[in-house]
Amino acid sequence: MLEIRWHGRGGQGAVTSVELLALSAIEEEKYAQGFPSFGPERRGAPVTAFNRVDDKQIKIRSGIYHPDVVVVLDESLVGLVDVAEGLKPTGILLVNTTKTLAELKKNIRFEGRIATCDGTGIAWKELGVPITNTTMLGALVKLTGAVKLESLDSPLKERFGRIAPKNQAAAKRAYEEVRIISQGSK
Amino acid sequence: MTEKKWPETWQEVNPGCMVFRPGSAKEYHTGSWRAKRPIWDNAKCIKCGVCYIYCPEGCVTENADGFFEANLDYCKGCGICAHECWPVAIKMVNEEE
Amino acid sequence: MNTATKNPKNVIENFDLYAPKLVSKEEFFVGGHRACQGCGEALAIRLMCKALGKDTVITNATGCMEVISSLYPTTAWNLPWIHVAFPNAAAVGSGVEAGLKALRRKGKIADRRVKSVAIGGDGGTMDIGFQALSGAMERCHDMLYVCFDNEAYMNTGIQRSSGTPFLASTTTAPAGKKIPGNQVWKKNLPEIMVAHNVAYVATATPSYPIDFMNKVKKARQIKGPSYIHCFVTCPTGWRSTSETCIKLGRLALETGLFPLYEVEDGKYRLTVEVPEKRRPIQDYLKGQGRFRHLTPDQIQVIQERVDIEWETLMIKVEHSRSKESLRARRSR
Amino acid sequence: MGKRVGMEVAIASAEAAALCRFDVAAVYPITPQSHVAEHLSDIVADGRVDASFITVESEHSALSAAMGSEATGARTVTATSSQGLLYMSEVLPITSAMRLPIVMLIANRAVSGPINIWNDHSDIMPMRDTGWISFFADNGQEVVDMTIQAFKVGEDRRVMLPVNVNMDGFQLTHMVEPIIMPDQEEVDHFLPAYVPYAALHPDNIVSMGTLGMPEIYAEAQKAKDVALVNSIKVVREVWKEWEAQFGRKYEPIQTYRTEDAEIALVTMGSMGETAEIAVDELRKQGVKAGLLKIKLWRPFPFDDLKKVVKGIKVLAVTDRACSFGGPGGPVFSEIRSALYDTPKRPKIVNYLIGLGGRDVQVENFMDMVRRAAKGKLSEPYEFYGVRG
Repeated sequence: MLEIRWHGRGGQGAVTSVELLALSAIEEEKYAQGFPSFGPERRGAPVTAFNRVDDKQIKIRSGIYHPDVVVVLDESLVGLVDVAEGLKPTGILLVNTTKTLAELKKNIRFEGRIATCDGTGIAWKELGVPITNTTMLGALVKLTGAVKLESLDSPLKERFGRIAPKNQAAAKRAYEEVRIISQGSK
Repeated sequence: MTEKKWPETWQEVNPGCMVFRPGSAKEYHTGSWRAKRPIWDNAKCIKCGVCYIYCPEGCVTENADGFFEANLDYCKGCGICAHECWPVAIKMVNEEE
Repeated sequence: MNTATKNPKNVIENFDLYAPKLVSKEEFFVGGHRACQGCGEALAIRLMCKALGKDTVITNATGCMEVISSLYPTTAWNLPWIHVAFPNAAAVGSGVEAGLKALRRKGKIADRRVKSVAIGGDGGTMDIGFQALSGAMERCHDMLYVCFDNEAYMNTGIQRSSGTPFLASTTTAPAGKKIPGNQVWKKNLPEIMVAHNVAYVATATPSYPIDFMNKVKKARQIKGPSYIHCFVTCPTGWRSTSETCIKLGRLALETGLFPLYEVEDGKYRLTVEVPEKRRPIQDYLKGQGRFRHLTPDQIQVIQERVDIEWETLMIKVEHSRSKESLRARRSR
Repeated sequence: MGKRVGMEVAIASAEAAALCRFDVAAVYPITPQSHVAEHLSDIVADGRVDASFITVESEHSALSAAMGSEATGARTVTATSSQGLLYMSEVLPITSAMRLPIVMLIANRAVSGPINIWNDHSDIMPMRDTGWISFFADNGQEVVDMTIQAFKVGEDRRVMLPVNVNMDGFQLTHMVEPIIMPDQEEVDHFLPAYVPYAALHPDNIVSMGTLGMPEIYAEAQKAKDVALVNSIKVVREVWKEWEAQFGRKYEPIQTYRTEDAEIALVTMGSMGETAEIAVDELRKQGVKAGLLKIKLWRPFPFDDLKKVVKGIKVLAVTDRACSFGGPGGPVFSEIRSALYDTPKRPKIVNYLIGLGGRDVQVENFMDMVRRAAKGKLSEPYEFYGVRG
């Protein structure tokens, strides 16, 4: 079972990301959960959201404390919150940033694999707005193989209608551009 | 819908205590509440019906001759009809009279 | 003697002499109910039902009328009737309307209009049911709400409500040695309903039965929310004699305390003329035990308030009239 | 045979109500029920169901309006949570007493104070004696299935009672997960059109909500209780029919690995599946653990309970609400009372867990079982994991 934690700010669409990923997985006849952290945070506040994806039925309904993957939608959160908290040593930390490993390492205590993607840059170019949730979904899919890239299509269409192609393009571009910048010490 | 007037057992209580006999309050005669009863002097009556319209029990009815009378099964003896009758055709008298 | 007899001329103008005879003889609220002798509210309900006719569903708030009319296994109602609780007649009535509308639209019931009418006392309307009433009126259901205002919680034993008049003695605002009865002025609910932009708002009393029934009929026709505030005598609570039930309502009008008017699309109109020279409020107060403790000074305070309220209403009526004539002139 | 979709459970519950072709919805929004309210209104606004949506001004009015519409014979749905359910509390027992089969979707949430929007069962528990049938769902699939079943059970002439479907707030309502949504034709086949016992209409005059004098009131209460107690037969029947048509089995108490169990957890609601994992883990360690999941809370399935506890030596009952100053949590006191007469009753301990959204993990359930097996708790009931 793959467990994912998303970090974003209220209004950036972290909840939409988890929903889209869950729907894509379910479309592939997999089992999945997508759920927000049920806090009182409003627009702008740091928020988290979660996914579970598995080939078997998922029974567990408690929180996710040791994710396999952490996705950070907003680089300003790095250093502000402990984005790597509980992340499995074998896991991946995916950050929307153009920063170098050295720069990131100043604020992140994680010895495992780290990947980056210029989600904001891609979102500006493809969507015209700095909303990175669908973009980073593409990067996540590449790194984890949680679902096939094409499986995002129908949930994106359902969700975004007319502007779905732009979101698909953004996801695809992130899928192609995401880079693992550190293989970690293990 | 058939139903027993008075439910002897819990089984006979209608679901939800619904009542399917509209106007069945008529079974209860409020006439016994009365201390005085209205008497019409039809010689003075102008058949206007003010007694009919003002009766809280709806027990004043028009007879075949167009005069009015109270159904004493329901008349509580409030005296409104006598009080409101313009030509003073109605008088309240003690029940025992 | 009743006041009508004293001023036959004035009354005849407002009360067509033989009109009562023409009123439908069908009773939808029948005798055998357990209301007090001379109950103004029971009378008002009887008249209201006559005006509504058979295609009506009544929702009744908890209160005297529900208690006295529905002792299982009997009912005084010849109309479909539902009672749920004290504060929610307007909400239940709005559900009745929504249900009937949906079922009619879907062809599940006969294709004809059945009016949802919710009723409650002053407590069930102006106090505990106020929120539900506001909601139902604001949502623009096709329903009529009639408040039967006898100015206190009579069902539970004459406790003060927001409909209780200034200085009236009630069991929770008694005329004590230090505090002479209810200390605040009565809430003006019809005005609050006007502020809801309700299509039709009217005041009424069974003392003017034809006026009341005409208003009910008018409200019934309106395809939307309407509100009637019906002022009813409670001989028990007011400590007045049973036979003066009608007279007190008439005096309330003749003193200008409770004028009968209607507000259609925001326009005010008096429906029953008030004598040029209004009677002094004392005439209304004196027959009622709840005001027996009042001093002349206190009566004067009430008189001044009645005068102000009357003048305020007259300004609205005048304003509506001039608006009308302005509109008429413009359209010409 | 239905379609497997990914859907948020709150939305799925509204979709299930739509499959039942409700005539009227009267709903007031409250966290975490709000997605149910919103989606019901979406369905009506899009014309997917020909219905009226009443945007009531409070929960009290939500249930009141629902009663009004149900009384006209309109199939009516409402939904609420927490404070909203408590605000409805005046109307709840009247709904059942007047035998109006409204279906209510409840997103279970803690009751103030302190104010808390997260999940537990402190909203429904104080309402347990109001005469409603109460279903508890473990997952989104059960929420959907139970919503449809609720109309059929409630509207059955042998029942005529309102039904509430309890889904844990957030844990279920805000969860996107796979659900098999039945087709419209399947639901139409399963659920007949609503033919009310009586309806407010001038063509057939009825008085509803009459006054019950002391000579009537007790008989009326007895009649209501018997109706609720007997409804379990209809619940079983409807669940059998459901299984036959949809292949998903429902029982008042669902057991998990209890055949040879010596110690069993008892859960109600969404924590049941997490507890299953704990049972599996304990089994791997040689502990003969099992699990009872209560799906039907009212009428309480006494016979089922007696049957399934046979051979079990210890019951670790979890409660999601506190009965302050009482003998323990409501589920616990119910179970203990139910088994009082049985000759070989298990030892029963009580943990109050997951209060106000406190997370309960697999390891916690394992710990509860281990400690219950060892012997007495320090208190008659334990606020599990509470600091201090």
